[in-house]
Amino acid sequence: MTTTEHLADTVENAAANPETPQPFRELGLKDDEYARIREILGRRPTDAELAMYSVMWSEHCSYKSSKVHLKYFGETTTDEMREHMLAGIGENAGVVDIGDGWAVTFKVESHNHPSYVEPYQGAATGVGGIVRDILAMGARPLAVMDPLRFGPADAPDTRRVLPGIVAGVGGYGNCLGLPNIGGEVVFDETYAGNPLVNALCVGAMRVEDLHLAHASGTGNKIILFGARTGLDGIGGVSVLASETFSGDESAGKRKKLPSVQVGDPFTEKVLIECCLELFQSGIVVGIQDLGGAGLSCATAELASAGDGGMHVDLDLVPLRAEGMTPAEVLSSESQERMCAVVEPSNVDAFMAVCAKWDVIATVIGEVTDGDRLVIDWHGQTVVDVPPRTVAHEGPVYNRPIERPADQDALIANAPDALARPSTPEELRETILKMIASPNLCSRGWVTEQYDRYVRGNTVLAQPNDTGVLRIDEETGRGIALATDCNGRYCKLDPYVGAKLALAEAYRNVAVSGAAPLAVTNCLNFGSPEDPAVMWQFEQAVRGLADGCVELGLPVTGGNVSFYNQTGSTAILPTPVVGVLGVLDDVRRRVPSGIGNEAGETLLLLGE
Amino acid sequence: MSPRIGVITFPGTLDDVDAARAARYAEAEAVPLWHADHDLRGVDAVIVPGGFSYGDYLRCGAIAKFAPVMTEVIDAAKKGMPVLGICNGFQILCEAGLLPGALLRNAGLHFVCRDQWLKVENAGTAWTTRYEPDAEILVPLKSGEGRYVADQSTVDELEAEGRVVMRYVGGNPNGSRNDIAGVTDARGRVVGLMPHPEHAIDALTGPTDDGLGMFLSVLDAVVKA
Amino acid sequence: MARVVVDVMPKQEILDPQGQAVANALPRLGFDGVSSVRQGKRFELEVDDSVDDAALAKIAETLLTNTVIEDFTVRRVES
Amino acid sequence: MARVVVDVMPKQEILDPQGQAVANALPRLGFDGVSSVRQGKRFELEVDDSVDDAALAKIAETLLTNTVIEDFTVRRVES
Ligand SMILES: Nc1ncnc2c1ncn2[C@@H]1O[C@H](COP(=O)(O)OP(=O)(O)O)[C@@H](O)[C@H]1O
Repeated sequence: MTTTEHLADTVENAAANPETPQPFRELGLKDDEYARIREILGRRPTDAELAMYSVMWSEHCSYKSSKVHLKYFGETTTDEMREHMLAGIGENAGVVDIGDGWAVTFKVESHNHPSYVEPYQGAATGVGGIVRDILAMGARPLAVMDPLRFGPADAPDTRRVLPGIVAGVGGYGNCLGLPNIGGEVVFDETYAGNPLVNALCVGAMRVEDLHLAHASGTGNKIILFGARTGLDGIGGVSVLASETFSGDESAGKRKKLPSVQVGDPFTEKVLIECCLELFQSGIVVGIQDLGGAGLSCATAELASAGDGGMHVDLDLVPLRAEGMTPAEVLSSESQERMCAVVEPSNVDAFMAVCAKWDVIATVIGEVTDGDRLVIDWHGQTVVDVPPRTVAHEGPVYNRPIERPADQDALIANAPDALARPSTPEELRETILKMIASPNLCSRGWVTEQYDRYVRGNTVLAQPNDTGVLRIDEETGRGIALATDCNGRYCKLDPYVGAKLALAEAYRNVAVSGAAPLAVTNCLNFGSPEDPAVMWQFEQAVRGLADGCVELGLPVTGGNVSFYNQTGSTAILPTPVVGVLGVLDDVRRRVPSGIGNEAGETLLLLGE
Repeated sequence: MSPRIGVITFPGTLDDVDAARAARYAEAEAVPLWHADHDLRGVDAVIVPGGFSYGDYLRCGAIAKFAPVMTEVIDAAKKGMPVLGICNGFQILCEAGLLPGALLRNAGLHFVCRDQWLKVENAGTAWTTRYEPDAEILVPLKSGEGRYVADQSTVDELEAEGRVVMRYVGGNPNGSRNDIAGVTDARGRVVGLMPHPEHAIDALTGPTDDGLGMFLSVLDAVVKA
Repeated sequence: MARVVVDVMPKQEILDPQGQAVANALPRLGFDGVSSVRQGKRFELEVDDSVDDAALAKIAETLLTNTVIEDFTVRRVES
Repeated sequence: MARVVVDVMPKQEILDPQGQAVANALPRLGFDGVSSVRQGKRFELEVDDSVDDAALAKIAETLLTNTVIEDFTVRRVES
């Protein structure tokens, strides 16, 4: 290796060489976005700063196309709906008070694109990521669910993707000791080439243990702990590396890096126990998970949520690969890492807990009294930015919206035209065909690969429509969770379709004997640059929010996944809705299905 | 004083809370044991619970067998202390040489979680006296590497000496030799079982409460001793 | 008949939790001096002489290896 | 520093469902002439020169292999 590789682009260098061309378009930034970064900084960004802004201002991290619509959730939530809510949209995950001093936190997130590239690892790290979100709130993760969508069951690519995704969800979740209490498996041709892997995690804590991460208190230490940082998932940012690695062999190699991350559930399991012990002993100010955008995201978010600045020394970050550039260290999506803010007097105690669990922990910086996020590398400053501009003040777009021209034709093409079974034989045949169809047949092949028993609190799981967990062994207090979405309804009418998804999850929770309490969602759509998709999105958000008002439930959090399409064909609009309910005593749960006892009476409620 | 049942936690152990709960349901005192300690804390029996110790990346149980606490378990077992290895615990006991054979990847190559019928073949071990001989019980099975293998002479010996403790009935879920779900040592004190009796102690959270018998049995065994 | 060995290893830059677990265990077991461990797969195939190198490479690449995260080598060994 | 390779293969008499699954898939994918496939593990270790053959054999035998079901070979390769 040559020595030139370490000549990182410093702030000083950026100021001195304002016209150095930068590959901002390859990193996904638009011309005006790049111009805004230059304006914020009063100079061109360094490579490391460019890497930070480009990931943090991506659709995935900044919600730039969805923000203006998601506001509607907040606007429609009344104080009454907020009654049980302890934390809502904007936090890692929503938190609700379920009584008896228990707080429950839950969230669903997508990991669609990585799961298409590498099904097993994509799905596995999807589970790993959502679990760390829940953990960062101070809660013990208790269970997972996995709403999945695939192309046609007999399509060759589904045969590649489905077994890997199911094995990945199971492989990671089983090894973490989190029961899988439900999910969905839906097939539709629009998901061929773009499967959906949504992962939900639910956790619980005592109300007084709720932790919201922020870096406050000058002098407090920033500690990175968990796995080492490697070249995982930095696919895009390797464009920058090739610049610095001017023409030598490794440049070529670096460029080909797949942007896949490999999960290590064992490390995460140990990290969970370690974090819970840290929270328990009260020696952390806050803990932030590292997910997409890695350290860029964690440092910028911690700093902008706090009241000061932050200084980080990147040389201290334990690395797994040689010759990483500062931009790569900041953007690496290596899994199973967390970042904590710790008062200096507690650092030793913190390190002792990490040592007990064999978790690597390193002080990488501290909270400063300035208002800048400053990051050094080899003694020189490579990042010097106002953290809010990275984490919260990204671009916001009012994308064009247009109801698709063919929507009326689609609606007009009603099922009335279809032939109906008219004889008992035809009816029998239709029923047999239906129950054997991929969308209705047994999910046993999938659910058998998931541990639903671990920890001994699973009261209902498959084949029930709702998962029910015991939270308190003394009182029997527990929760119910269901996720639902019919993308075909949403395609016909995204507003009503989203309401129906909510209504279905709500019903499923209610019939298990639980009182519905809160809603989360994962909004999977096509490209936001397509006005028809934006229309679907806007309608779905309004439908879901209005439905929540009618039912009196708050949306406590969610996730948006855009660009789910193959070529110009978008997936069915798929706003997956999760409803959380509470049972005073899980012994009074109602399993789904009939025929448990002889002589049962069947009643049909509603119209 | 109620008997004390130790439950070991390795990094990556998952079913320790369940094993401890099962011990409590049987009215024993559950005593947590830490992998890194050379100390059994005066317990009367030990459960090596399920999970993925050290991630099970190399081979299930391969690394856990070297933990300091296992040295103590091996010593105590040789002196006759009842030891139950469940799932990963069974794998660890085999790796540690306390039980013969090994557990390999399921013949179907997938992790399997299902409610499994078992036949109690030996109701005379420290962990099975509360069952009628030939009783059939329903408990969860959840494992990816649960296929019991041993060479022919070992299998013959186990069969001849009645050391097959439980057998799968209603279909072999993983390709185990002779449908073997669990085996015991020559004295009937150390038992390894692939399915999870600790997940079947209460019909609220498991398929049945058929598993409780194992924890009640060991109380009889240690009280008698 | 020929015997063919296909070695499949995780790519260098990719996390190898399996190898790491072994590497971490060694010092605890009293073995020092091992600085890194990587764990991969080894396949042994018995093939007819009709199977040429191109076919073997194809088998290794499409079936035995996940080329997103693994590299492979194929070699014939005498049996 | 030396590079050491440890190959661990399932014993001949032990059923190897993974190898078998590969062998069964081959004809379906249009590859004929492969009569058997066995799948084992390959470990690559970087060791100090101080680590002698006896220590390597010990590592292979006690940790990397379960000799009830597997056989192993150890060899040093130039790196
Ligand atoms: N991906 C999955 N992960 C976990 N459980 C699942 C998954 N898909 C389906 N299930 C479970 O399988 C059962 C049957 O699913 P499904 O046929 O979709 O039910 P329904 O059509 O009644 O909603 C339910 O308990 C559901 O939660």
